[in-house]
Amino acid sequence: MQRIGVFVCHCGTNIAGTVDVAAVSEALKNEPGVVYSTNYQYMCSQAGQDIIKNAIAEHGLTGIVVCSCSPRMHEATFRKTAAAAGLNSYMVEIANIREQCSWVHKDMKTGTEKAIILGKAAVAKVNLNAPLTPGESPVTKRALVIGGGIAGIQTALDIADAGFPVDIVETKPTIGGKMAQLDKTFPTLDCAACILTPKMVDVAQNDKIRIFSYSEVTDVKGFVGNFDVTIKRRARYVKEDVCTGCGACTEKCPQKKIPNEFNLGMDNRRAIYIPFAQAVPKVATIDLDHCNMLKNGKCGVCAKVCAAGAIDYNAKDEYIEEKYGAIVAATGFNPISMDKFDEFAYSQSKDVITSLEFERLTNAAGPTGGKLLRPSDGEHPRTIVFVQCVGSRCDSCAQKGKEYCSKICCMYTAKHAMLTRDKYPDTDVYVFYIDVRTPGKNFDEFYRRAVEEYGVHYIKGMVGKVSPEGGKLMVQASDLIDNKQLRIEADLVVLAAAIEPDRSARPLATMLTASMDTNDFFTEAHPKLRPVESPTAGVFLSGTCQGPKDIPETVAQAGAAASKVIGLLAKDKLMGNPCVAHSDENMCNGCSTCENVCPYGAITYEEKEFRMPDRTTRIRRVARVNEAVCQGCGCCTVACMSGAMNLKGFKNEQILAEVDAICR
Amino acid sequence: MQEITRDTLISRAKELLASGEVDRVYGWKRGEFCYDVTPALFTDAESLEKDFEWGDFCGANLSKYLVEETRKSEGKILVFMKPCDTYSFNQLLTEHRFDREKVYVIGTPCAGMLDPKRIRDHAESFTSVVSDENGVTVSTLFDGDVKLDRSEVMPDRCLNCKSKKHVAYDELFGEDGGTIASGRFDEVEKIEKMTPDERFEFWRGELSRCIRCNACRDVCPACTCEKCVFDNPNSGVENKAAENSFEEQMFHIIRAFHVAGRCTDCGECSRVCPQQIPLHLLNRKFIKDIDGFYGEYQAGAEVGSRAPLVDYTTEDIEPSDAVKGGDENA
Amino acid sequence: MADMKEPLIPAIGEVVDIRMDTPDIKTFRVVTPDGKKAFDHRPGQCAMLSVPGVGEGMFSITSSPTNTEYMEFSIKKCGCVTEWLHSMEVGQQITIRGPYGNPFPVDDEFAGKNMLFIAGGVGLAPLRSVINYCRHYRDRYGRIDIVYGSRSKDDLLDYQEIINEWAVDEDVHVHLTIDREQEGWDGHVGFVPNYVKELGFDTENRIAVLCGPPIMIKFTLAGLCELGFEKTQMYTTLELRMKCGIGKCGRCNVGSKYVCKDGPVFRFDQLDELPDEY
Amino acid sequence: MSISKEPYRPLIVAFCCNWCSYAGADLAGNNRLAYPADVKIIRVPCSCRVNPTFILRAFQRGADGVILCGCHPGDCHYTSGNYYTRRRMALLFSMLDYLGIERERTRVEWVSAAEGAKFAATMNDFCETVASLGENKRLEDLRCKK
Amino acid sequence: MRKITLDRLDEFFAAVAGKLKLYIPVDTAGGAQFQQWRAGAKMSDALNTTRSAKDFFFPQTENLMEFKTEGKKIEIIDVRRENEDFAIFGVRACDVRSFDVLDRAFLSEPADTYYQNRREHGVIFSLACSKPAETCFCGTFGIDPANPKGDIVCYKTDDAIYMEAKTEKGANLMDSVSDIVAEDEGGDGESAVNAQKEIISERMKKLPLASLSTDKFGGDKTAKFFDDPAWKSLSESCLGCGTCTFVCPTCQCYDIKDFNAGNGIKRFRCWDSCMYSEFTKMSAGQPRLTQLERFRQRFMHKLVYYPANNDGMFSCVGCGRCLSKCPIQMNIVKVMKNLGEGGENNG
Repeated sequence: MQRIGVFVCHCGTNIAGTVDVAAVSEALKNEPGVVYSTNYQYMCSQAGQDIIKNAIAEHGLTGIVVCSCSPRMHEATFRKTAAAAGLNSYMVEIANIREQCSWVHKDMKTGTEKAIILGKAAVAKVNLNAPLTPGESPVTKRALVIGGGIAGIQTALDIADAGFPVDIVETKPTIGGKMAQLDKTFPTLDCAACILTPKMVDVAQNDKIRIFSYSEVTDVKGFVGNFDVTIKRRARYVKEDVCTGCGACTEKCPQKKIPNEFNLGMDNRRAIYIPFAQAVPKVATIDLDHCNMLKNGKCGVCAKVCAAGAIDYNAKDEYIEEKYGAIVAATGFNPISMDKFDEFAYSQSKDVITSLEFERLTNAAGPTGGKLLRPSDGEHPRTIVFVQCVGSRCDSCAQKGKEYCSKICCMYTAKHAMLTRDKYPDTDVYVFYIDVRTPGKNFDEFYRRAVEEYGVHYIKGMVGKVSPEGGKLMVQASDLIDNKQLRIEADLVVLAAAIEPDRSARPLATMLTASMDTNDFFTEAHPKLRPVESPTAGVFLSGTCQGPKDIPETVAQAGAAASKVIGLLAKDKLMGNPCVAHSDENMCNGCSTCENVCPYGAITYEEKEFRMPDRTTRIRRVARVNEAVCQGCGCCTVACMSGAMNLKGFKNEQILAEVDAICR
Repeated sequence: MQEITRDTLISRAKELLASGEVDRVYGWKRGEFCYDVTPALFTDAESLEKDFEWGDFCGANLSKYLVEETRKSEGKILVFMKPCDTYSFNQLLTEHRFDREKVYVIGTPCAGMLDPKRIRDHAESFTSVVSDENGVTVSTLFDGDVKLDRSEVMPDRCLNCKSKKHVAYDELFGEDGGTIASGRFDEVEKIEKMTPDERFEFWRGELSRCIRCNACRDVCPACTCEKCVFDNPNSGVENKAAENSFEEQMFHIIRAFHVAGRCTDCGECSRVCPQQIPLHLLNRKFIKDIDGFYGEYQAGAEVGSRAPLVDYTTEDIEPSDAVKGGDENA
Repeated sequence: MADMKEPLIPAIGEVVDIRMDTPDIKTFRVVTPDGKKAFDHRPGQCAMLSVPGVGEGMFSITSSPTNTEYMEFSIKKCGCVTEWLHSMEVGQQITIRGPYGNPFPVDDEFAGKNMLFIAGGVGLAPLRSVINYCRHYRDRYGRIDIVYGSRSKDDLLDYQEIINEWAVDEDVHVHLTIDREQEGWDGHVGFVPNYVKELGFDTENRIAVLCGPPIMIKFTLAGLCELGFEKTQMYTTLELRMKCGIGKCGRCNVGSKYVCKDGPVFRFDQLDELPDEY
Repeated sequence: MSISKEPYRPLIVAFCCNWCSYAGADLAGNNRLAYPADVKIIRVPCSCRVNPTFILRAFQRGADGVILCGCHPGDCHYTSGNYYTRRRMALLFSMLDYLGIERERTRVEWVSAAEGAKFAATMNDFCETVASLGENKRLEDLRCKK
Repeated sequence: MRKITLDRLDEFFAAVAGKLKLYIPVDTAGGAQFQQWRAGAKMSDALNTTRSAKDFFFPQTENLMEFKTEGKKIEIIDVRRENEDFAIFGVRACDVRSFDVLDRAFLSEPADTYYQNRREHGVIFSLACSKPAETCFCGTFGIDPANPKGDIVCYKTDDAIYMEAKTEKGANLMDSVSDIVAEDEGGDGESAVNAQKEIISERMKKLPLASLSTDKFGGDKTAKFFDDPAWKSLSESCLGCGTCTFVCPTCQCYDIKDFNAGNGIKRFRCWDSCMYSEFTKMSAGQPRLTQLERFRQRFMHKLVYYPANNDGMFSCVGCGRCLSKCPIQMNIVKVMKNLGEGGENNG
């Protein structure tokens, strides 16, 4: 039997206002195992903790119950207190008599009664607690960043800066991500390439960073500190270490009519190509689907022109396995498909474009060399209509768009409108919006400049229909402020498409056993207090894979994720959660049911020899829990018919004792 | 087609023993009366000749014995199995309860077993039963012969046979059948259609007869736990003799839950219940719900299949919707 | 015998002293709530102790019947009841009923005999009451030899009592042994059966009482037989087989003999007649 | 004999997963959203930790209603735990219903850490439902009655 | 001798039930069971009840006492109360004999007062069997179903039940209802009963187990049968369930357990079964390790150990319940026939 001390906290009047704390400590005195019971104003204060420490020493306590605020608040505090007094931290249980009692019940009598019952349940549980020791596991001092956009780049640079090796896995032939496609950035209007490309070069030159471009993660095993990751390096048919990036091949390749992804299909590239001039790694890549040599063995021009001899038509996909201590997801976003938005005639007219396409049209490295020309006829557009919230903030049409706000559209549209008016003052610019959201440093000033200085027509209202008519686009819209219907004859319509997580995020989340929300954004461990960590230990979140963000926010989160990774990698050993599953092999049937429900693959089986009571031996298959992998959800304990599987810290006996105490 | 008789089985068993392919045979042994055959292990030709029995009363499902028996020695065991037994056999293999290599299965045809309890309803103190295609003739001690339809004296599980197909065997005697769209859920539906009060009364009446002899558990091929929770003082549900209605319910709910998704509906529980509680109606309720909620699933149909309770889809029915079915009848 | 009209309903006992004898054996002193001895008993008899909500357990009464103040129980931790008992503190109440089983025939067969007590481990517990009874009525018995062995010095039960009381008595000869060499131990080292043979007791007018783990009993018995002991001279107790104490629950029978009613004290020639299931 | 009869209050046991629903209950507390004191919460790591025996045991010991709260499907801290809970409880509750035991006495509710209001509303509603059913008679153990 | 015609049976039951609790066998979905008589209850025609009549004296579970604990203090609460008088109607000869068997176990010193209390308050109406079943072998143990023991012995003919009180308890009860069922003075009672006995005796001779004999068994046969090779094959397929012991009218193994109900601790006694693997498991060890040993214990007890301690009386009454209820159809008849026959394979 335990020797239990009970400590009831007043929490000022937070608890004592609705709960008779003295009555609670008195009532719990007679519970089995309780040898000491007291109450104090603030148990979490230094003086309160001293009361606990002294009582542990004085009364030889083997377990303590603190009746106080939520364990989510101070369980860790009191565990440390106990440990400081030489008591195992897991001999502490908290009865939540604040959040779940005094704050939700008004009446002193019921509040006190309930507090006593909650205290009894905690005492009943502690009576069955056993000291637990966290297991230790080593940490592989290398991080993996999945995604090579600005988020991944920043995270990798920061981690490498702290001296830890980092690998970046990027599916595209180059890192850079969406930011590399942008022209200017709001609200400062500095050139995206000018601020991004130096960072890309830093990455390339950093000897702590390896870039696996044109690659993807195909398998993740293991757990925090000890991930085993398989990376598929797609064959690019160009030897990365030999190619000088001179570009001769990309000029000679006879396959010229391949839509250029980097320019969103608005111009063409060759079958062998370098996405853009500042690509990192600056290495050519052969597009398997369009290369004549690879498809039917007839061509070989690139190999002939390559002075370095970098072309290798026989290259194969390679799989490499690497160990990591931490993984950062930085998979980024994409604009949503416009297929479902027929009312805007996106598929009918080349002159209806998305904002990202607009970005390329205005970019000096873009298909038009930075001149704003209509895709259909190459003419200067005289009237441009920007449509905001295309697919964002859709509540009724959830299956069509997204419920959330994509966050960045207001600002980049203001940027587009402003830049258009700046370069082409003869152009009329209309922006249709639901709300203009500009919370951010210098954001609202920026927007107002667009309206006030640059004369952009901001109209509150939605565009109902865009119809191509005789080379023009008829825009039907409503003006909600003037309460009238508008018809605008536009030359170019730009849709601010909602952004959504990259499609690679979902399968990746499954591999990482990291959770996602319904929109496929990664879930953070805590929305406020742990925004850059996934609930899965050792997995961190950087950039828009966690939710819509602009560049400064992305960079800030990337740095935050990096610091979390650094904090993890700086440790030599990790203390595990000792509340893990444990199988009693004497009762185990070896039936694999627990293995089937374990989300972490923490259960394996072994054939074990047992001595029978009649002195014969039998070999039986029994389950074994890898305590470093187990996260302690307890799913296996219910799946196990024989009851061999139990969860330390939340044993069947303990929960039943709590039930009994509550129902007594 | 060759007719399969007791002799067919014996001679094949003797061959397999003689060749050393197997070193023991699990079958049935005849007893005092025509109906009291006992599952038994045979190791030699002589005892097979003398005692081996195969007929209308060899209903016991032998698959469960293999768990212990295969552990006893390295040799291979010949076992005879009716179609329904093979489902249990596969389920046990799925759960790694024994080594397939240690068993030689001969599938035997089955026309449905006879139930001594049902025979007694028609013929007290009976001493012999002869069955043929025309029906069943029962001889009694004091009332002469009674002629009955086979369907009158078949147990429920055979009347509602779900399959005449052997899903596992090394050798098959007779021709294999197929699965049968039986009315096995009719009784369940009948209960579902009752009002909650009627359902409660019905089950109270049935379960209150339980004497906690554990026969249902001990015969159940899905209940092969090394240590049953009901025997384990630490499990929180241990109870030796049901003191009251709660414990009766507790035992049967938990037991049914533990075999949910694993129960092959072999019907042994109801066969052996000394109090004739229709225990299979609990298991069938789970089977029916599983089929309805998660798609049809037959435990034991395939080795290695994933049982419904160790599986999920993101679109599964909510618990609140799962029990709405009874609303209209309430 | 105490009031046996209600064989299943116990009395309340209060634990007034707890002594840690060895790492896994504690000795509990029990009296009634008003401070008296719960009931009289004879050497070798048992009592049923229970912790309500945990269960009942049968234990040898280790104190001598000649002690009229209280009863003592030396209990080894090996199950849920004993674990609970070990976690008790002084002042805790438990329940007690008894006495159960037949005592050693201390006033009949043993009278006037030279006594040889052989115990291993916690097996000394049932013999302690007999030994102290014989010491109390010293003149009724001849020479007393006590061979007692345990795993280590720390595992020797009642060590202080043995050294300070038994060993100083006249014509009481204590022979202690432990299984393995240990620092601070200059006594005999070796297993009990071998030690008994080494000591080589004469069989004349002697009664041997054995109690200990089955393996010790088996080899000691063989050893004594080699020394010339007859089975009719040797006794043991099967008290571990007792469950309900009154021979009704169906567990304690060995063949047709019920340990609760016909034992637990058996002479080895009586045991020979029983089937080998104990 | 005069007994001042207090109005009947049901006893409700709520199993809450540590990551969502227990936090949701805390949030209800932070926001001072009242619900009856009849509700007593037991913290479990995940709703999938709740064994049907816990639920039956609660009824045995005198609970009138048992509610399980977990993360919303898809949001489980342990990825898939609540999906298993959902299957287990769908089958268990259906079985209880089949045995004629009032299905309103058991419930599963998904409450996120952000849904303090939902937690309180759920508890208010559940208490009311159970209170209207009265004492649990069909799944009670008379020995445990006072 | 008293007589009640079957059309007035309800009246008779009502009269008895007016004096004390009356239990009669009625048909249920689980076969015939003893139930408290209520107006309209119809007596079962079945030969015997599924559960034996031992439940009345040795119920499956019974509360022995309760404890309240507070701090280190314990309070023992004796929850026994004097049993109400009750009567069981229609107990067959075999079950009546089982009470003798149980008496010797429970009433021997020190007597079990719980059992004793019930026994003293029960009145037994035994009923002669008219149509024994193929599984009956009470004759093997010297029981005559034509002449059952009991407080009041009853014979059922086509139209009436004849009753004769055999004990004082029985006579008192019958006297108290004599306005309903009068002495059958000068009636046909004697001859009707004799005719009935005649039929039963004839039928007994035809039973397939009529020749089963106890000759080779008895209290002195431990050595003869303990190591019999037949045990292995007999016990091989035993599931270790408790069916045989729970339907057996003479099995009396029990366990005493505590149940913490939250509002106090209840110590109860419940049936246990020597067939259960946990039965003899103790912290000190397990003397009956395998099912063979447990199986052997049960039958050795019935055929050897019990007679050894009870003047040769066997603790089987030949009711045949285990013959029809064992899940694997293993039973005492097979044991009796195969033991001592030499050779493992005769089992």
